[in-house]
Amino acid sequence: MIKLLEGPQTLGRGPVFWSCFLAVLAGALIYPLFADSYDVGNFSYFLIWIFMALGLCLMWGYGGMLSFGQTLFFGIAGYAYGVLAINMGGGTTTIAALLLSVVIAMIAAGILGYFMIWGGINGIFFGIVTLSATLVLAFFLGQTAGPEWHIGDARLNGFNGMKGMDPLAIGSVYIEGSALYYVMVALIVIVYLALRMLVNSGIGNVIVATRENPQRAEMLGYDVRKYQLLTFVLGSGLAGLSGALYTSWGQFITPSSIGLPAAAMPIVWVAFSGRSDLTATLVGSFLLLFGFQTITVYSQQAALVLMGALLLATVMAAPQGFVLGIGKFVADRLTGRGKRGEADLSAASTLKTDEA
Amino acid sequence: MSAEVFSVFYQFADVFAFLILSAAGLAIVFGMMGVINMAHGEFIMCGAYVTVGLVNLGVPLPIAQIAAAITAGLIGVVVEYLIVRRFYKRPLDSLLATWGLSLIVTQSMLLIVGSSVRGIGTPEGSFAIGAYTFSSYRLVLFAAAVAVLVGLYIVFMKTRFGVIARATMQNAAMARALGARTGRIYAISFGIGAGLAGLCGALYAPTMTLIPTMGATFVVESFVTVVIGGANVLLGTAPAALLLAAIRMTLNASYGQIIGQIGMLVAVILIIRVLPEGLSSVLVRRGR
Amino acid sequence: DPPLKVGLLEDISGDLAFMGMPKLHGSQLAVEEINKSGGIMGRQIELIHLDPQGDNARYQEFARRLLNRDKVDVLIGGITSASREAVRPIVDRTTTPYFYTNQYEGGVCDASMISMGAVPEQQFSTLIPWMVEKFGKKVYVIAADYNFGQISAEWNRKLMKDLGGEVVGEEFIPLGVSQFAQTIQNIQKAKPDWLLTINVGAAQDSFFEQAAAANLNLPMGSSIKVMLGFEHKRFKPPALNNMHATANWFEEIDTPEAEAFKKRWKAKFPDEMYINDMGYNAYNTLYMYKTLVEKAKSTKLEDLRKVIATGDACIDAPEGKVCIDPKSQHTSHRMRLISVGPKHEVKVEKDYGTIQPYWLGEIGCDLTKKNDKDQYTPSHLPKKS
Amino acid sequence: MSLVEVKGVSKRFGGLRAVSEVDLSVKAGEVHCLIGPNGAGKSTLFKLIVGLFPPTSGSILFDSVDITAERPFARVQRGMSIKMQAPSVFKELPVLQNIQIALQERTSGAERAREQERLLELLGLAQDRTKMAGALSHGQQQWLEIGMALALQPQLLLLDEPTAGMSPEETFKTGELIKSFNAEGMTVLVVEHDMAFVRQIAQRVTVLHLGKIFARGSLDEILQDEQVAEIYLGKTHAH
Amino acid sequence: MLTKSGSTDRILDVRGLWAGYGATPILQGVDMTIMRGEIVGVIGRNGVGKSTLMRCIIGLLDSWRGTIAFMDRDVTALQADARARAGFGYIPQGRDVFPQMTVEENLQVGELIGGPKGKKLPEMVYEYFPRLRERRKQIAGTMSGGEQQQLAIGRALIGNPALMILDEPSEGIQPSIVQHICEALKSFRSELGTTIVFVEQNLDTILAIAQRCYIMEKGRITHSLVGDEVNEDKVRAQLLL
Ligand SMILES: Nc1ncnc2c1ncn2[C@@H]1O[C@H](COP(=O)(O)OP(=O)(O)OP(=O)(O)O)[C@@H](O)[C@H]1O
Ligand SMILES: Nc1ncnc2c1ncn2[C@@H]1O[C@H](COP(=O)(O)OP(=O)(O)OP(=O)(O)O)[C@@H](O)[C@H]1O
Ligand SMILES: [Mg+2]
Ligand SMILES: [Mg+2]
Repeated sequence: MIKLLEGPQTLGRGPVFWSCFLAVLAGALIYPLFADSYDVGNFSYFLIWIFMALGLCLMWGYGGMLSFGQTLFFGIAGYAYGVLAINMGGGTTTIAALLLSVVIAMIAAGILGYFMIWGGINGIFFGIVTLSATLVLAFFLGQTAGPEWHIGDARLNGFNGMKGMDPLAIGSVYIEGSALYYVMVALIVIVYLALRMLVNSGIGNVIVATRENPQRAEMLGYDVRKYQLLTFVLGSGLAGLSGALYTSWGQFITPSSIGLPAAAMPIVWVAFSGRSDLTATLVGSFLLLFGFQTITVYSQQAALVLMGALLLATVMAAPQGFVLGIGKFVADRLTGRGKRGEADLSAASTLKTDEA
Repeated sequence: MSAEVFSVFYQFADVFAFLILSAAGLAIVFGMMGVINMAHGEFIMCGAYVTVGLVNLGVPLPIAQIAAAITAGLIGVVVEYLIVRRFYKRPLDSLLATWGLSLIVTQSMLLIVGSSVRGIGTPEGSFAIGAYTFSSYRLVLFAAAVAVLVGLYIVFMKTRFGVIARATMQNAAMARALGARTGRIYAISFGIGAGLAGLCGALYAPTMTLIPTMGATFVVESFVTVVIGGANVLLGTAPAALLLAAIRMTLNASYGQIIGQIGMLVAVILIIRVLPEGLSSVLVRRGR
Repeated sequence: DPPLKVGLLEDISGDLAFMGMPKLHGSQLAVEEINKSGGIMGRQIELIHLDPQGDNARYQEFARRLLNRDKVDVLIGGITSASREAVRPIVDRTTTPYFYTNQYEGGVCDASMISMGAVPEQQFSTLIPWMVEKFGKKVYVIAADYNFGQISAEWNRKLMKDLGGEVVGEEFIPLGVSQFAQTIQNIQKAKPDWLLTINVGAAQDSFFEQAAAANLNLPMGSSIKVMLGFEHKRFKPPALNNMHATANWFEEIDTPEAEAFKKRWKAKFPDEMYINDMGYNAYNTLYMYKTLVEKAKSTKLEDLRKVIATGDACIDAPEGKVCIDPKSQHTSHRMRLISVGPKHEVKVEKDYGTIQPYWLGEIGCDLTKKNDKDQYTPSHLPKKS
Repeated sequence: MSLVEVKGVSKRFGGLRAVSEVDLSVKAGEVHCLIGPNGAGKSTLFKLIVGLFPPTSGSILFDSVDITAERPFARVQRGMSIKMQAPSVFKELPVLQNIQIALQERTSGAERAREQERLLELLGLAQDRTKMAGALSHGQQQWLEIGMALALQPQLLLLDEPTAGMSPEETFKTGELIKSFNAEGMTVLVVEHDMAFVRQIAQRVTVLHLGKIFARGSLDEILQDEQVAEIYLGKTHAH
Repeated sequence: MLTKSGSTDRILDVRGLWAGYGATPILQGVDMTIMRGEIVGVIGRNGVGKSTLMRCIIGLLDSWRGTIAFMDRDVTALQADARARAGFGYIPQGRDVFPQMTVEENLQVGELIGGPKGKKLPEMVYEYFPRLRERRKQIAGTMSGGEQQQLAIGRALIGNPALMILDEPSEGIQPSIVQHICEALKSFRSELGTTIVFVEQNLDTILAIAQRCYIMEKGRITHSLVGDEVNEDKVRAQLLL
């Protein structure tokens, strides 16, 4: 099992990497001791989104499925958490609400995924179908302002959003501040390591094989549809986790968390970070969330221009993604070779890339 | 012809024109060249702003519109040269790059031109049939859409440039090895795509509110139309627009715009499920 | 003395920038004036503005940031109702007052929030009877398909029923839709006497141009057009011809106080296309805050609310005297009914004098007694206890 | 006993009948070669056997079970594997991982490690194991693909032009390899244009032409056939 | 090495060519001279760099060092398209037809770009490869392997190049058509004066048409056989070294 933490599918191997990992983790664990409580809360907030990014990385980077539907499942789970938390009445039941809402998102992903994958939808068509489904949900929720739209005691409340649910709690104690922070860090570590093990396992092998050439994978005796469905359900479930946590964090969710341009954001984070690696996605998404917030706070109207320029500069300078680009640069320096990166470039085509 | 019947045709033509005009540029840039152009809406916006700017300077509207399309096309060529040409092999990265570009452009427009520009009014007046009155300009839009379709077909199917351009987009290295100046072909094609987007903006400028983010209203529809059309955009885009226009128009008329919008997206999901390769895959098979 | 920190959340980028910009300007103008004249209780105001870019999640992030990190004394801002609702649960858990400065669909009964804009009983109960009387009993409604539009439509329905009128059609438009040929036809089919246009956002505003091009030619009424979106400035005449609205503020008001205010504004922001009611309300908000703090001799929400409870929380605004209603913490306004002519000239048709925001109080919201933290609509009334 | 039985199978593409009413049976344990002009329908027939296309009509039996409606992976799990005509390896994965993906269902742990070394050695790709498969030369990709097909240890091995682009010695080596697997009981069906190679391995030969079975028999019988020479072999091979 | 001088006869002159992918060198100092009107074969084991050499000559891969001269003009700095217009024709390994275009359009691409050419060329291609005429409207991507190979050859030929570079033209082609292609190549030379360099694994083909033959090993040309030396025993002997 432990061996699966490393493997061909994940960058970052060996004692150096794991020492860094432990150092960062230790840093994260002692951070609340000397940081402002606002900053601790803000960090937990960033971590909320990372699950969604990791899920997309799994689907897109590893599975080759570009899903525009992360916010669809984010929304489903987010609203589900709201409905459940309001109706089940707060307290410890919020934990059950969280788990159940993720399950609901996964079931929804299972249904949509079955519909798409068994129908042979792939490539950009996959993107457009997931996008359409996402927009349908957003439009639908947008017109539920009237009081007739309610589930139990929970009013959907249209564009203004659902509110009034309790945040995560144990008994009558809300999981907030540092407690929430530690829960988030623990969840991130678990999810990250579990995903590493998944992608380095035999299943991960088949997932990447399916990305590369589904027909060949099938010719090796794998029912690729099942693997694709598994990938889709897991990746979407992670988006669901983000959604439920988000609702619980802000006690509020609106359809605009689902529709455009929210739907494009996970794609931006993952593409920026380097979609082909979990670690890159983890680090990159965090940096980008942090960076965008900081830019927005300090640069007023120039914020969007700077954000755009940042993205543009990144893709132009580091084609494999910002973090992956830096990671590889460092790794090459450390090991004195650059096998993987180099071959990636040349494998793209047997003929020379056509640029000049 | 009864007013009701005419009205149905008119509404259909109106939605069709909207879909075709917003999708035409993207059909080339995304459908043929494979660049996921998130800045498509910004080229549309550019066409609209230039049109309004020129009209305010006293240029007659049709000339302003043509000039706007050309301007957008030229900007497209520059953008291709500076940014897009790095991404032909990496379509998914083109998404990020053009998204960044789109952020920069919309916000810069806001900073430079201001949050809103005064409209120029719709030309051509109106006509009445039965109890209904119609804007004549909408017929101009429809005619323009048809002209764009025919023009695209001729340029890419019948001209020397078109054949070479299609070859380049399918296998650039091989086309080079046969002597095609692929860099130039890419730049021109992207320019045509951007120019058509600009044309869309120019044509709709008199009928819309101009704000820097106005391009966004076109983007979903245009992507959906191009994708439904399938790999062969020259064959697929028109039937895709016809189909979607019919669905949207019917739903709009009977159940209102919300159902029209939701219904169109649901239809998209169902169409792709039935034809996972898009409409043109069926047409190509038939055609042979 | 340390400065008073005022946290401001206004969109100055994204889709709503054209509305958010005047709001920022109004706040900046007021802060400058107040600081020049000695501040609030001798303390200067430090304005901390963040731009949530029209994103509800950012509203939440930034509200927390301003409240918990910058520890502002008061929070102001928000454009859409959704952004206000995003901020409210966060403010509710603090002891900081929150001012919402827009006109809106009304109904929020929340002790932490003070509403400075006009609400339906001030706008619709004036406009709709007038339109019915002047143009006829049949109305067709086009409304944005979100809470503002739907609740406003609900108000219209209720009022039309009381007036014996008929709603011959209601069409809800998803945000971002910009094509209206079908809608125009639907309207012609329904043959209304007049239109209620509560469509929202730049895309939906295209309706006016397209309706004019199709020669629809119907009288129109609205609670948000002209004074808020200054469509009569943005569109070429006569697209807005025959539009009617009731407003507490519009740039064309020509009282001496208003003229003086406009002069100060234009001096500071000469490029402003139009001083809309949102920007104006934002300006008033700071003066109202100043009055409250000076009367309470404190910046605590609790103490400010004591002043409000006295019913004597008033300022002399450019529109006239306005006061905060103790029960609902909404503001009374001097309402005028305006119309737009073929050349887009604005004329005052009727001056209603001061109108109280009475509805919430009537249905049982009384913040001096209990804090509901809820939003009510005609079809969602407080539970009788 | 025939391992595969193709019964009256046809496949149309639009107006074109690529495979038409073909009956073919491959006996368990034989090396069977399928030859025929370009476009005769050989690859199409292969794809029908592994299930990449549904046949327009007819049925396909494997080990006496009708598999016509089965999905490709299920057929592979029954014990067949294929090397396609155009190399279709996992281009952006390292060579070693390509092999592992093929091996992992059948073997695990130390056995897999042993198997994988053996295969890499056999394919001459031991030095290239960390290279991306897409960075291999054309011939090396063919090898890799053959290796992946072999890794499954199928009962029936389908090879579509295995030696295309291989040098003469390598072609010969491939032939010996096929024979050795055949000796261990593997049934092999091969499409080839290289007659020397066919001679080296084939026990039976079937000629396909215009989607139909044109001739069958031993290679010598086929080479004698003047019509075959005319449609396919040309003059040098005609005796 | 061939020593015949007289620079006007020299159509291609490759000197000390180095090239590779990423940081890995593949070609390590290749020298090669082709005379006008020759048919020259290149043979070698899998992975020694034959295709790499051809890509480098046509300009799809940048050379690191060394020069390539075409008709006494240094073309090392020219891009592939410029070289093609100067008179190179290329048939890559793996065919690379334009998959979404019809057979006819594929041929048009070759025809439209190349230099001036005779009117009969398209007709000639159809005559050599009647299957292409039958399938004029078929989408090239759906053709069988051998059919695509014929199309790729036809597409290059139709541009009437002075120098044709073929990377394993007989791969996947039925024996009779291989013979046919050999005939065709010979007659291009005699009728159009085309010079031909081709990579081959199929000994019969080499023996049938090559006047000279280069043998490649690990990124270098190790042997060059001329005239009578191009026979089965010699080639096999060299290859097995
Ligand atoms: N998807 C398809 N659509 C249309 N026609 C097709 C398709 N696939 C194959 N064909 C046609 O069917 C015929 C048989 O093709 P197939 O690939 O089976 O030939 P083959 O015998 O393998 O030839 P080769 O020896 O050249 O590989 C060819 O004429 C080909 O053009
Ligand atoms: N795109 C590429 N990226 C990296 N290395 C490559 C690439 N293409 C080929 N190589 C390597 O270069 C070497 C030579 O390859 P090349 O394709 O030139 O061989 P070849 O002689 O043509 O072989 P074959 O007979 O198999 O076609 C091989 O070791 C191969 O692994
Ligand atoms: Mg074949
Ligand atoms: Mg090669």
